Amino acid sequence: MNEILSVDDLVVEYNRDGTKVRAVAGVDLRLEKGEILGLVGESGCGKSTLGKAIVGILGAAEGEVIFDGLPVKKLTRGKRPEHFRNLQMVFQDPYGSLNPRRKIGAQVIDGLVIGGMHRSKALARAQELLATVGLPADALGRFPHQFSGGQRQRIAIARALAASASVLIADEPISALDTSSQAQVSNLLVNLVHELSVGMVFISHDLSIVRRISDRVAVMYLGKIVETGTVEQIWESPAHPYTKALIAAIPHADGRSSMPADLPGDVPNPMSPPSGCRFHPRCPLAMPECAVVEPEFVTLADNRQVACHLQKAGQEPVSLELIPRVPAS
Amino acid sequence: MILSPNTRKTLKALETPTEKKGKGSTNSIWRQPLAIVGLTIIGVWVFVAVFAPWVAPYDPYSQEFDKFIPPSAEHWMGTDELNRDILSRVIYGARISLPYSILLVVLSTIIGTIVGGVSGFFGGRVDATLMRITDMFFAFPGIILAMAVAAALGPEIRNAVIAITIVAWPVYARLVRGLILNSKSSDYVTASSLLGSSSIRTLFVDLRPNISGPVFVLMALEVGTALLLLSGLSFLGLGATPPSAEWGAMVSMGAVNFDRWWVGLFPGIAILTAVLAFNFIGDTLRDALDPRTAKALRD
Amino acid sequence: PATAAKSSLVVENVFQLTSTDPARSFEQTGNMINHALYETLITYKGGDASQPVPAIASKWRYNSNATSFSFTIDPKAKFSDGTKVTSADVVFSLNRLKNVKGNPSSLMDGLTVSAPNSKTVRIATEEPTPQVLAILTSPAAGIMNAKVVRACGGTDAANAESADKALECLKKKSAGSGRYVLKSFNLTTEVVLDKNMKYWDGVDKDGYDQIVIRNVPVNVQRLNVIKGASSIAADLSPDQAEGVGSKVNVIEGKASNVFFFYLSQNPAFSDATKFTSNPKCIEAARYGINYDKIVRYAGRGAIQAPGIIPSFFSGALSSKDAIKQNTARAKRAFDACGIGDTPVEIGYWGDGGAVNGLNFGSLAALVAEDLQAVGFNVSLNGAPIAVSLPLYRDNKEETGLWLWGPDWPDSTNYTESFSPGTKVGLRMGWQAGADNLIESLRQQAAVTTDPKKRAVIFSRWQKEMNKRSPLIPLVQPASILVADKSVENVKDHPIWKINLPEITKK
Amino acid sequence: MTLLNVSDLTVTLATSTGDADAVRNLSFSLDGGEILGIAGESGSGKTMTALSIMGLLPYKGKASGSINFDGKEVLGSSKKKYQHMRGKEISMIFQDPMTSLHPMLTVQTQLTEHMRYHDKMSKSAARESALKLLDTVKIPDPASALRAHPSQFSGGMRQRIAIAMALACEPKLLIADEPTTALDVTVQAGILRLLHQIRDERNLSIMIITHDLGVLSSLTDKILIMYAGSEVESGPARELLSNPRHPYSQGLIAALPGASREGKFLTSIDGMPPELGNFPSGCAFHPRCGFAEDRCSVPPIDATVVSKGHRIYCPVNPFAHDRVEQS
Amino acid sequence: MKPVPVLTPVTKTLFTGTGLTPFIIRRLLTAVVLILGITFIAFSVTQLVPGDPVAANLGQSAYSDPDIVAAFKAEYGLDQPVHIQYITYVGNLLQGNLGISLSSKRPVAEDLREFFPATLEIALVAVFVALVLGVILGTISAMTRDRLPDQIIRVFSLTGVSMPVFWTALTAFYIFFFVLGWAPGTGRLEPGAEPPPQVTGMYTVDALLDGDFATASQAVSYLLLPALVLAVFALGVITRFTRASVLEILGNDYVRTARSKGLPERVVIRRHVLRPALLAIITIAGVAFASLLAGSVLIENVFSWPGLGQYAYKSAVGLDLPGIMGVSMIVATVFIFMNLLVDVLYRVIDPQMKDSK
Ligand SMILES: Nc1ncnc2c1ncn2[C@@H]1O[C@H](COP(=O)(O)OP(=O)(O)OP(=O)(O)O)[C@@H](O)[C@H]1O
Ligand SMILES: Nc1ncnc2c1ncn2[C@@H]1O[C@H](COP(=O)(O)OP(=O)(O)OP(=O)(O)O)[C@@H](O)[C@H]1O
Ligand SMILES: [Mg+2]
Ligand SMILES: [Mg+2]
Repeated sequence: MNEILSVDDLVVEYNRDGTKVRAVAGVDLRLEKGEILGLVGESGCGKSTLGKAIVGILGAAEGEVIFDGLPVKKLTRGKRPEHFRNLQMVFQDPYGSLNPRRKIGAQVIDGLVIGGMHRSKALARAQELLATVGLPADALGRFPHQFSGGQRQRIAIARALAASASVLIADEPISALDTSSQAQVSNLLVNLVHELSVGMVFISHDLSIVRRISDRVAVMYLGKIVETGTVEQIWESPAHPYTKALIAAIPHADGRSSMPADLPGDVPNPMSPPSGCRFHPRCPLAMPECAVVEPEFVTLADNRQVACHLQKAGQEPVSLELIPRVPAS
Repeated sequence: MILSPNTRKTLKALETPTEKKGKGSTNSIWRQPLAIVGLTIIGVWVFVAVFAPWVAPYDPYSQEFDKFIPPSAEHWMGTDELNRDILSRVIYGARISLPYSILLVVLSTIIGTIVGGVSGFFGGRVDATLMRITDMFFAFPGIILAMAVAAALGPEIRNAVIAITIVAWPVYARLVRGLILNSKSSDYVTASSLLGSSSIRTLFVDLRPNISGPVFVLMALEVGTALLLLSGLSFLGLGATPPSAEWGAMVSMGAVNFDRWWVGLFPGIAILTAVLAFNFIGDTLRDALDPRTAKALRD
Repeated sequence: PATAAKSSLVVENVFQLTSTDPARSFEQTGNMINHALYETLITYKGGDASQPVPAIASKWRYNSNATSFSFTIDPKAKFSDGTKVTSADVVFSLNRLKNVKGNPSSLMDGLTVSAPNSKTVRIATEEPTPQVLAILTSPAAGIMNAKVVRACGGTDAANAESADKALECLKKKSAGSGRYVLKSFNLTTEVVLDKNMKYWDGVDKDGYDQIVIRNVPVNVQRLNVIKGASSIAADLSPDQAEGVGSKVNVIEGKASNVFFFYLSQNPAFSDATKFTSNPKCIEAARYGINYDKIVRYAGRGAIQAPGIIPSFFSGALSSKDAIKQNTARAKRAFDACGIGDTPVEIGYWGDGGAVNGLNFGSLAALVAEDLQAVGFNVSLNGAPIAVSLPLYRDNKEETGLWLWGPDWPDSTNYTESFSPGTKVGLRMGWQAGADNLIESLRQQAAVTTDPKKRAVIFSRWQKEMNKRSPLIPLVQPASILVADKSVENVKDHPIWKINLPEITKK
Repeated sequence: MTLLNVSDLTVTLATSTGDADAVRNLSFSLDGGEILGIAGESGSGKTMTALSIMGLLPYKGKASGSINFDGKEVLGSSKKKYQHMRGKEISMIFQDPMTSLHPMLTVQTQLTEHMRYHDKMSKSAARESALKLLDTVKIPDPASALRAHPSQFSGGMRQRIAIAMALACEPKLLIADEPTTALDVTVQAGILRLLHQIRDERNLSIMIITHDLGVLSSLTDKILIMYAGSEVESGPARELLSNPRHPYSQGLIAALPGASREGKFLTSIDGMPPELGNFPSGCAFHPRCGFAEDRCSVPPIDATVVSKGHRIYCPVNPFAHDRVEQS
Repeated sequence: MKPVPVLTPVTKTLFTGTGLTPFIIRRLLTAVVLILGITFIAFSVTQLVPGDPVAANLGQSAYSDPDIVAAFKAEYGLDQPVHIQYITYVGNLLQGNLGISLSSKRPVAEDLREFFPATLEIALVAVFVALVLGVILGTISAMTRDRLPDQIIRVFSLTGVSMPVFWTALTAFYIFFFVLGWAPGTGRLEPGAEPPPQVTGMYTVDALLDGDFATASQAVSYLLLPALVLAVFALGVITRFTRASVLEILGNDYVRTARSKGLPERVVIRRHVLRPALLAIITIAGVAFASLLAGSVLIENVFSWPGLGQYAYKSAVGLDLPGIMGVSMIVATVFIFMNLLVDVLYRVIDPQMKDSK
């Protein structure tokens, strides 16, 4: 079996002035080696929280994350167990993810030196890594501020690779970058996944990029996964109204000047999630029962999973185009 | 939040005056006129302190002249009530005021950094407890505690230093704690612990270089404050003991002799210039820091 | 608020004040004020401190061996509320002084007061006590209106120390027979006195309607009196009195304070004191000090103290008896002493305070320089009074620099305080039996009543002291008053500093 | 009718290494009721162009050339004139709705203060029109929204409030600097619709700045593409997007993830945009351009008109034939 | 044994809730803990002392009388073991009893009631003057960043904070009183003038309450010079802080928004910049105020100003433990409550505070 990471019924809570906020409210995910899983959803729906919980930056309130056969523990003050050094994360902000006061070299070899490698050997390896991510060798001796955002992101990736990552959680790794850098960095990531057979969770709010590079997609809404499936399934025939809305909102630069469709309303506050289906207040297809009963996360006939009352376990997905609109109560 | 990198840069540029776009290099700071003036003055004082025996025209303790000679060719700053040459005393005063102010700042920095470091590093209850204690000392009126301690232990500049240290360290503790908390949650520290470095390593490898800059600036700013406090205590008779040529004590001698204006004026100017110089430097350095840490320094 | 119509005398000094209760107050400012509020049985005139003159007592007598004194109260004498002064008031006041156990209570040591009749007061002592007259001039021995004080919760009973509650009340009003009555009292800012319009000996038209005594630092006193913002500045040093201009008078007197240096005789105390108790070390110090320099520092009007007794008291030495600096002799003695470079500390009152314009720190610096020149390895160890005074009192200083002001204006105050085994003697570690000659001179002085004989004994005592005691008198500074030209009859007095009740306006 | 005519605009900024031109010889125009999109990568000078029209250049920034608005030259106007023009005739909304509204002032204050200043409205009249505005931008419950502080709204709502503020004095031109970059796609769609609708209702001209060509596609009539402070290509939206002629525009469009569906790799332009102060001479894109020839580095680079209203600044013009083939 | 619930639900929300009242309650509780801690520090420090308060406060002869010494010690509890002394002190403190001063022999509370208002009066005036001038100068400085006015103001304000206040006091007094004759002299009122009936203890206020304008104006003329000397320091601090705050706020997007709406610059500054800046400035003013209370130690003697500073000095030098504790506590309390007040203000004025961490 190729499965390297599995997330089971994971719940992550924040403490906000003494009350608990469930930012991730029961999530199941699987990731295989060499696979890119795209995780999409609107801002505030818990993508980063999930990503951080997977690598252990945040602790799980319930459920667990199994990486390569062992449950991931929350980071403590002590050294992280060797085993989990292969589980790494790339952050969104290229300006915050490198220490402004340390040379690139020192930061890249961290993973090697901590792993016990000798410094000089580590430096040599770091040069290779930098070459892998397409940076000149003399970058080792420079400071982060001498690099552009895209270059920094490459450095951050090199740093993760130094720890011989087998799973990368990439939290919006390209959203802070320029159009041309975006393409460069995303190509680099795709390349690494293929060549090193790394598993990657690619978190993004941009469905179109996710569609391009992922193998499978998980759509998240307010702390829950509402749909997962292959890119084609999700893109061609979304089974959840939220997925459909996300796709419809993407503008196309094809000069056809068709307006993207908006999804009115905002992601609700996770402190008081709506009853029943969390999406129902914004769902154009909501039915009365949606406000009461929480839909189960079921596997459809085409092997995709979805949590919507319109879809029934084991059956072919119902095309949302065909559903008549029922006003929500 | 998604900001395009350049807008980010632009915002930063707008946020902060142009003077420090020198890409983090401290070189540009020394092009600031205030800093140059400050450095020059400090340089002069340090020189004077180090070479006092050669610079000073007379022995600062020698009581061989006349009483209260006004400034003249032989005695540029006149003489005091014990017939001593004031210029020589002002010069030798630099040997007391400067080193002790710096000592005070260094001591406070050490204590404050340890407390703030432990507090920020361990967080939770340790943090809460240490910060409460820090608050107590912070709220404590420094000069009053210093007076009590100095009165109790006997006025001696060493005791004054101890006394003021007791109330001066909380500033550093707060700053260091804030900086640690700030960077502790930063992505690069998280990344580092994901790579397997323990927090202790993180503290020394990742956090230390980010803390030392602002702490250094604070130290520069606090040397002036320390000098003022120390000379204030000496002015009250609770700092340096006679016959040492401490500036504050000399001002208090001058205070008794208002019409012999030179007795108090020159030591007063000595204090003013030294403090001013440190403030010039500290202020420029602070402006040169990036705005977030500069804010941490101000609060 | 406006006090325009009233004539007002503004006296500025640095407050040494705890209250205006005579039985409890023994500090200079308190003495000055109480002298105006409370009359004593007898007193001195002007700046004199040797010839008692009548006050409440119009006549007095005493026996030849000075053990029994009797005073006749002036029949005219009345308190400010109009009641007559009786011998009962006197007995009450003096017993209260004794029993309240305030700072001045030791004045009454060995004295028994009685009132054979309403006009006569008798004071008996067990041993001859010629200084009784001097003691009775002390403002602490001010006569209080017993009725008023009792109404305030005061008592003269043996348990007065805890039973007497008159302190607060006496901060609000006075209960004396003086030329002034208390108007308002503030411990830190000012005390205001009003003219006693019913003064029994006739109200002086030229006296001021009001006296304001303010607490003002010395340097500001100087500016104020020059500017005419005050009438009298009490604490200026001779240096500060220089160049005050023509709008003011400078009244110069001799301070009753004598500054001295001593070396502790208690060899048990520490390494250094082992040597300081060596006579050779004392000699080295005595002849090593440059007295002229110190006198110069003390400024115009100051003199070297040839002995510990100030110049205006009986038996005071003259300047030719004074020790002269002799560096060679000092160095020889130093070598003989063997102290080498054992560090010695000089203790003193060191928080910047000054008396008669002399700063202890500066004085100590002067002495230290001379001692260093001789070879001593001295360091200065001044401290605020709270720290330094107990060290001095408990004989824990190796050497010390202090001053002595008389408790009562009589030379016996010195023989009784500085001889071996006495108060200051012990502070210097000078135990009883340490010097038989000096101790016997002390005893003779105590019982001798003849003024001439007394003077001889006092001067002899001092000369012996200068030879063998650990005490080195340094300087008797000048005491300066700077007063506005419009103020007349101002005199500097060794006990109460300013003769407030006698001052008049032009 | 031309509302805004910018010609030869150059913006000079003070940087640590001396003055540098962030915008260079830029010319474009905008008709009444037209929507112009300006696109380009970071640092290409889009924002500086907008700010120079508003007279709000950063500290020590200078603009030269000519900006003609509604028949009047505005560049070099007095402070007063700019003040009267800003908010009243030209208004602007900014990228980040989280920071561009004042956190401590109520929505009402922020929405009405310039109405009261420019139009000398009474408090109640201003309030009335504020209510209407909030309704226009589809804020639910405008009355209570007026009393609220910005922090009580989500990003999308805040951007709508910002648009309402911009519309308050019925300006002729609205400059929107990356109005949706900080927002979710779902919210972005709503804002784009709103802008479109406002234009139609009010015959307002809009200048929208973005680096997302997708945004422009649905909304704009005309597009201007900038690189390193200069125009590289401009033309009617539909034509430019379907038929980009400058190698840079080509690259930008090809780099969009939605552009081709083949494979996981995106087409990318090699290299990085140049830093301000280090712009290559001639066509600034030439070091990254696959078609570059020697003459590309020699200024001046002249405009080539490829069709009506569509011009490029490329001496090589490598796609000249594509157009013929495609049409 | 059944666990006793420590907090009932209602009080629980009072302590842990997010509203203003629970916040204030929590902060007040912390303040109490802080103040107790401060007494402990003061107490410990004064216990380290080799000096002897008895000696400092008894006369020569009384000191040599063991009975008197014992009685004195008993009266002030100095014969008790140290920890008992402290517990007694705290016990009394909780009843509002600060003990009896060794030097003035009065209840410390009474002493403070007399001395504190005098210092409060000059400190308040000083902070007010510094605040008004500092905000104006700081704003000008920020607006003219790096140009001449800015440079001048910066040097000026740095000089202000660099001046040894005791020296400034001496010099100012000499010049304004002695040379120029503008200042009336030392003290709070003319010699012998009767102070107004005590209400607040601040003469100006009390005189006004009493309707006595002559005394009020006299009081003002006397307090002006010491207050201005104190203000010099605070002015420097506030000016520099204002400059930095205004600069920082000027860089905010919302200021650009305000300008883009065509508001006149003064409205932008007043409404959009100064308002948020003021919050930060008030914080600093609060802290500066507390430090002025302590700083007055250095100048009160020069002006014969019968305030907390002189009292503090006397207590310290006299090792008057209750006095030192009293002064420390009152200054610390002011400091803590200034901070509390500022935090509450923040919450009230700035609804965003909670959202932006
Ligand atoms: N440290 C925190 N404390 C409390 N709540 C938090 C914290 N971090 C995030 N949240 C809340 O948890 C929820 C999920 O946040 P998260 O950052 O995981 O969302 P996201 O999907 O990554 O959003 P974005 O696209 O903006 O990055 C949000 O409601 C957020 O407000
Ligand atoms: N205040 C300033 N001082 C100096 N240089 C500045 C300043 N503001 C912006 N710049 C520089 O000017 C150039 C143009 O900036 P501008 O903000 O116009 O770019 P942009 O196209 O809007 O980019 P983005 O897409 O990131 O918003 C950039 O290189 C930027 O770094
Ligand atoms: Mg996120
Ligand atoms: Mg921009």
